[in-house]
Amino acid sequence: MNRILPVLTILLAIIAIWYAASVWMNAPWQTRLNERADLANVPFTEFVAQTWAQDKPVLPSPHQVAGEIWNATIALEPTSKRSLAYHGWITLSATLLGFAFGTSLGVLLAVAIIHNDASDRSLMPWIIASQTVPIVAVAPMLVVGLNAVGLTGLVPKALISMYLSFFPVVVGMVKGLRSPEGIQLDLLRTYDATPWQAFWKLRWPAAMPFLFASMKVGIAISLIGAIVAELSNTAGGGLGVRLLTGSVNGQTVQIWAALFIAAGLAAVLVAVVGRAEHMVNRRMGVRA
Amino acid sequence: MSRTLSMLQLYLALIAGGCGLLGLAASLPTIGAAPLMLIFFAVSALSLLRLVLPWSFWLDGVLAVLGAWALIASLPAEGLMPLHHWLALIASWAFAWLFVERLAAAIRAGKLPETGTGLVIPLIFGLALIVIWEVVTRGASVSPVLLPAPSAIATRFAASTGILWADFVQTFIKSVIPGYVIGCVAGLLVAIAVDRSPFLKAGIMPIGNFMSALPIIGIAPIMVMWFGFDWQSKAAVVVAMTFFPMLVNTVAGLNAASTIERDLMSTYAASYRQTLMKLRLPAAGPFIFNALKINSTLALIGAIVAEFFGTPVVGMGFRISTGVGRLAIDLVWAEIAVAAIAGSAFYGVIALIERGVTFWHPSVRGGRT
Amino acid sequence: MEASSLGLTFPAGDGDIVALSDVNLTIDKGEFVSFIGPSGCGKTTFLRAIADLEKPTSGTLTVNGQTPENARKDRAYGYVFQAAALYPWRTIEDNVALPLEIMGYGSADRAERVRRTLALVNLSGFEKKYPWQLSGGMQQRASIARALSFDADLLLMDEPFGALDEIVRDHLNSELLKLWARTEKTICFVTHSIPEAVYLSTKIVVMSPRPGRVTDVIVSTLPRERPLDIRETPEFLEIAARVRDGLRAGHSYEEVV
Amino acid sequence: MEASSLGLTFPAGDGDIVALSDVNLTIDKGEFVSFIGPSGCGKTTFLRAIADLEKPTSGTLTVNGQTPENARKDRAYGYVFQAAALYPWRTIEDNVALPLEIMGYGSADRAERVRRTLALVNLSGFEKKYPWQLSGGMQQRASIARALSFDADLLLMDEPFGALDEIVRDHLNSELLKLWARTEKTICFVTHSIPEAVYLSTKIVVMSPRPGRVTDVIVSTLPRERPLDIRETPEFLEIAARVRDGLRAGHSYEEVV
Amino acid sequence: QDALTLQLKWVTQAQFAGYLVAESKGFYDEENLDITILPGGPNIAPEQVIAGGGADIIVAWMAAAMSAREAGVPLVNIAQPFKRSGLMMICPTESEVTEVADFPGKTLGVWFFGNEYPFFAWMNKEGIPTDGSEGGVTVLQQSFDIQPMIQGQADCISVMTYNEYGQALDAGYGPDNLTIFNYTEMGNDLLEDGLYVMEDTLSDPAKVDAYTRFVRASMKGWQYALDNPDEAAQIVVDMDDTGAAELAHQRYMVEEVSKLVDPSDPALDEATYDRTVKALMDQAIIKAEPEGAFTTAVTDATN
Ligand SMILES: Nc1ncnc2c1ncn2[C@@H]1O[C@H](COP(=O)(O)OP(=O)(O)OP(=O)(O)O)[C@@H](O)[C@H]1O
Ligand SMILES: Nc1ncnc2c1ncn2[C@@H]1O[C@H](COP(=O)(O)OP(=O)(O)OP(=O)(O)O)[C@@H](O)[C@H]1O
Ligand SMILES: [Mg+2]
Ligand SMILES: [Mg+2]
Repeated sequence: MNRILPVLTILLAIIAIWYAASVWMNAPWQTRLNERADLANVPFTEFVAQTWAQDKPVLPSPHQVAGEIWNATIALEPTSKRSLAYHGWITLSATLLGFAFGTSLGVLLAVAIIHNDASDRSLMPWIIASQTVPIVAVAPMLVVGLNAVGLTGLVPKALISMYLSFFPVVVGMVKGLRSPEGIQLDLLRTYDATPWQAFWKLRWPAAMPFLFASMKVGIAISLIGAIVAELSNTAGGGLGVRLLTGSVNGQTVQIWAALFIAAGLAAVLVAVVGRAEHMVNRRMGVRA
Repeated sequence: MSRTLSMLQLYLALIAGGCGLLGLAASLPTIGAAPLMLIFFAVSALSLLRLVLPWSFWLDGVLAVLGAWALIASLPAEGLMPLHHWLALIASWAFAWLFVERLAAAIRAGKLPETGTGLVIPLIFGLALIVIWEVVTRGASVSPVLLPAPSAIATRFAASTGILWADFVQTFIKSVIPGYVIGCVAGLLVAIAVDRSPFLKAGIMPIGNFMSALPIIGIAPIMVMWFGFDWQSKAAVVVAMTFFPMLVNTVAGLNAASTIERDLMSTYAASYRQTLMKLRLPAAGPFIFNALKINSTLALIGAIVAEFFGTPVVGMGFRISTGVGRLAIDLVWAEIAVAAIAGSAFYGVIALIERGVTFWHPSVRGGRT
Repeated sequence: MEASSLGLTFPAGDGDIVALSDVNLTIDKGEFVSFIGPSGCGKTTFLRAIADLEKPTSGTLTVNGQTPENARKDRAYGYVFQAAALYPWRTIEDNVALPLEIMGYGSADRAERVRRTLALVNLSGFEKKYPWQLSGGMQQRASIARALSFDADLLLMDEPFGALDEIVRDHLNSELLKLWARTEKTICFVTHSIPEAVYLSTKIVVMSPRPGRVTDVIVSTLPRERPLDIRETPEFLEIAARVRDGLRAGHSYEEVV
Repeated sequence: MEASSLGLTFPAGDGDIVALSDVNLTIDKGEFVSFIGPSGCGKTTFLRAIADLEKPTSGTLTVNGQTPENARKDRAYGYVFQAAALYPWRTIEDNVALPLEIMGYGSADRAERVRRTLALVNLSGFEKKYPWQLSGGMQQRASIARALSFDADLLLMDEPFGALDEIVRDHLNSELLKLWARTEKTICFVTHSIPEAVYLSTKIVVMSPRPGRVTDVIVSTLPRERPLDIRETPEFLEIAARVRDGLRAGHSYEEVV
Repeated sequence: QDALTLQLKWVTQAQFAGYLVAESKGFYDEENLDITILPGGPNIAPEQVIAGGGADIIVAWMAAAMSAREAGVPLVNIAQPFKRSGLMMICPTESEVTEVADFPGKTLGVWFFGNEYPFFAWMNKEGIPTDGSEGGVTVLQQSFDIQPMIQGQADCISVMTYNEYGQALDAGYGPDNLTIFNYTEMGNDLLEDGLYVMEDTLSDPAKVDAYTRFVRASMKGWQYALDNPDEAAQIVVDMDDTGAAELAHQRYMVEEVSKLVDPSDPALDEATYDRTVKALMDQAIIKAEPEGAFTTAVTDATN
């Protein structure tokens, strides 16, 4: 209960500021419209109502966005191509696949880095450099290139999403797999444990908190990756495509609605990972 | 049988030598067509002698270089590379890996100094990647509009330094740096402000987490709509991207001081300010730097994405998007190279500062970050 | 310092933990009081309550005739924690200077005090080192220096010599006694070592756990002037035996065995 | 176990650290050897060298007539570290079972051994708890149980009772003696407490630092059968005094003061 | 059935009504073709897609196609359904631009990604520098809507008659408060939506035959779309995977596009081709006169 109240307060504050801002930002255009329609002396309340109800506002009002979200989800069949639920599902599937790829790749790389001196020294700088490559720039070419080798549809999107999401996992897992203290490793040495046993009985469990922390970042980034990929791969729809077409057609309300659905999706995904973490923690006896 | 090789090294040596032997056999019918390649194959085959004779790892390095050189020298002007030349690619890649493995082992054993040689290894890895890229794109005649060869990119890079510099200034100096500074400073200040009030913290943090998961791609067109075409809108996107990671990390960092460290301050009846300056900010240092590092890569990506949605006719994002449209893919890759170099340098600088400032943290004391 | 029917309960998920219950104790100015008792009996908790780091849930507690909170705001005490709690980003010197900075001492005064207290705990020469470059025992000594650097009337020390070997411990014990004799500070001292408690104290408080309470208060009959070999006198051994008995009586462990 | 002119040097940035130099020592099967010496004198390092966790840089070391490495591969010893080093994600039971799992004991045998050793260190009833739910002393006992769970001939114990209070310590001391008498293990035991060393050992090795070396080896004249009150006999006190002298002699601390 | 993939130049909209209608109405099936229609977008270069083998036929503007041809993607025009250009530049009265002479010093919004060539050719012809030098214009990379004009970020913006111009009309702009520069009317038009294939495929008669049937069915689709604009708009909306297309807007677009397309004659007009090539060469967009960049083989066979 004492967590809900502050959040609500802040939310209300944001909505209030938002309404005010949408009056302020939409006002110049509304004035022009009114001038053009020869409407002089529009009363202020009516003017405010006008700014909140523009067709293509600079900043749509909260209820416009909420209405659009409602219309595009609940009010439609989820299989309809106009439904954001439909597009959300497309993006979600690319996100999940990309996240699975990204997490596996990240873990594999981390294991290689931990167990092999040469990969430790050679890989890490390049993994960091890989993230400075603007994926948005590479994505269109990657989509075409993958197309050339026969990969279309979900997989190219998932690969782009993987490209972004493996990074936090590698970084986190390298830290995690290295987190056991010297004394804990020494203990296993006194038992003459094999590297395999050391990995499963010590390094892996010790890395769990790091893995989950990275996965929470990773899944949010996966979603961003999937959306970026959709900007370059418009066939089949998806939230990214909605954002794009909204932008192309100047339909700000549509952009905002897609944006909120995407953010909501991200929040849900992060919560799911958090839930999984909680369950694993319980099994591993982590203190509440 | 040499005892100095690990299992992995042995396999690599066998692959390298085996490919040399096979390649030698395969080049006999066309003997004289590619003399350098023939020499490489011959020496690679000879490297199998390591099983009975000592074979210095420097020789492996030399062989990797020879292989790369032979490959690039005997690339056909057009059409496909002869099939058995791919063996040379595998062999020289195996030599390079073997070299790096043995070099790393030598460093670990303390036979070679850490500084300097430690840097050689990632360099070799990068060079190997570039050689493979060059050989594959040209050897398999991949269309330059799909993936140009590094040599073509380098040529274009050298020929367009003027454009690249102008784009770099527009994107990096004008958009990324101000946006990064504003976003990080604002994140830090808000975190400190929020930290004072549990109520605000409870209210803002869930929303902050929500916002940091927001796909910025969606913000970019909105920012362009709000702040115009020039660098201001790009800087705004960068601010939006960097703000939340900084906020979230700093708030976590401010809580990083342990109870006992705080109790100590409390026994001195230290004021809020004193506790902040002398304990909590220093303790938050590693977290703040973490955010600074994350943000250094995010900022560049954000600015470039924002440039996809409207710019003056200059900027890295602009050049990349129009370059793809004009099929000037080599220029696009030159821009990507600039972005990668700038981004890595940016990251490197932050990491260096981090080493200096948070020298006391176990992760820094322990060695590599 | 006076505690009457003091109680302190930690709320916990499965039933509250009673850390202290019905503690009555008076400590006069200039006394050296040792607290001894099995692990978990509430020694640390009691010290923390005096230091206003925990709020008692019942009873009253006054320090120097004021509430613990006011005493803390008066900077009436120095606290040596069970762990060294040095700040890793500060050198030893700067760590010791920390309370002085906070309390606004001048920089020359600061330097002088740091020098003096570091010499006292035998850490001269390590001023510029960072905590992680020192052994555990040296860190503990630095944290003692930190508590001594400013002139608090009351010293709260929570197992300050736990990590030290016997010789160093003996040395610091006698130094502490000297300091106490010289400055007339009041000292509250937690230890697990019976000889240490007997050797140092004017009053020994024996505590027992579940719930934490005071089972015995032994007033030492030893003179104030104590050479190290006082520890072999029959008087000393007698007090030690009494402490040991008190300890054993309250020790739940014996019952289990 | 035999060490002759053993030396061990840690490379460090500013000049190497000589942790052990010219150590000569023979330990026979079935002995109980205590190591005592000031902090940083190389006790832990010596134990780690026996356990093949550090490589000596000079001299020779044999354990059970083999190299330490082979002894380790034979799982010839159990090691109790200075810190408990329990794995926080395993229950106490599972922590104790860890070496058994690694060495491939059957599951019934495993359960039986865990039960027995936990009973030995008086932790029955805490099988399903996680380490953080136990006090420091209980954790330390769990780590002792872990080292005892498999039948190694050699036990290496590095300040196992450091975190315990006197009563519990006494109890575990006598338990350890009983165990040793029963099983005829060889035990190497590091401690800071002179009475403990004297009470337990057949041989006391006094070490001194910078560089770490053995300054005295005292063979105990006490009988193997030792009730707790043997500690008040003159014979005991005499050995203790000898140990204290040896310790003080090698103690660089005295020179500084 | 012959399977062909068509890569559109832009998102699914009535600009491509002919193809969408032909697919939806089964005209391709009648010609024994299995057509996959891929939508485009601002990050998709059809020339690159076809070079990568992701499409058999692309819809592209001639300037971009010729430029790609020089870059090593041998594209050949096989049909040119769009006869006229739909490109315009509009300037609201506030910007005080009424003729070309007013341009210097103004900020003009231009689309890039291969759509910028007509603009640069035009400016080149007028002798107005675009590189930011004295007496020239400032060029902005414009978003694909009319926001820059509404926001006052640009003095003039690029619009297509069939798309953004409609948005401007909706927003209350019209000929009475706009100065309109129509590329076609000024004689500055470069050929727009044409159909291009890779040159090597034309040596395969079976392919040529498939292309022929494709063009024939497509033109039937265009004819149908022009005859039934309401139904065509509905088809476009139904075929849009993104669900973003709005019926009214598509209806408007069908209407406007019909002014540019000649469904009865898909053949490339060589005079316009020559003019386009000349403009491109003048502007140094391409350096050499392209050889064999179009073929009439397909359109000849459709008749
Ligand atoms: N913050 C806390 N929350 C809940 N319980 C606590 C807390 N701090 C201490 N306790 C409990 O209060 C009791 C007394 O703890 P305290 O730390 O005072 O013991 P102690 O006598 O100092 O023991 P030790 O000798 O091990 O330091 C213990 O049972 C402990 O579990
Ligand atoms: N890994 C290491 N690297 C460098 N020096 C080390 C290392 N381990 C120990 N030393 C040094 O070797 C010396 C002996 O250390 P050791 O841990 O053996 O002491 P100890 O006798 O066990 O002390 P304590 O009683 O504090 O546990 C010390 O001076 C220490 O600083
Ligand atoms: Mg305590
Ligand atoms: Mg030790």
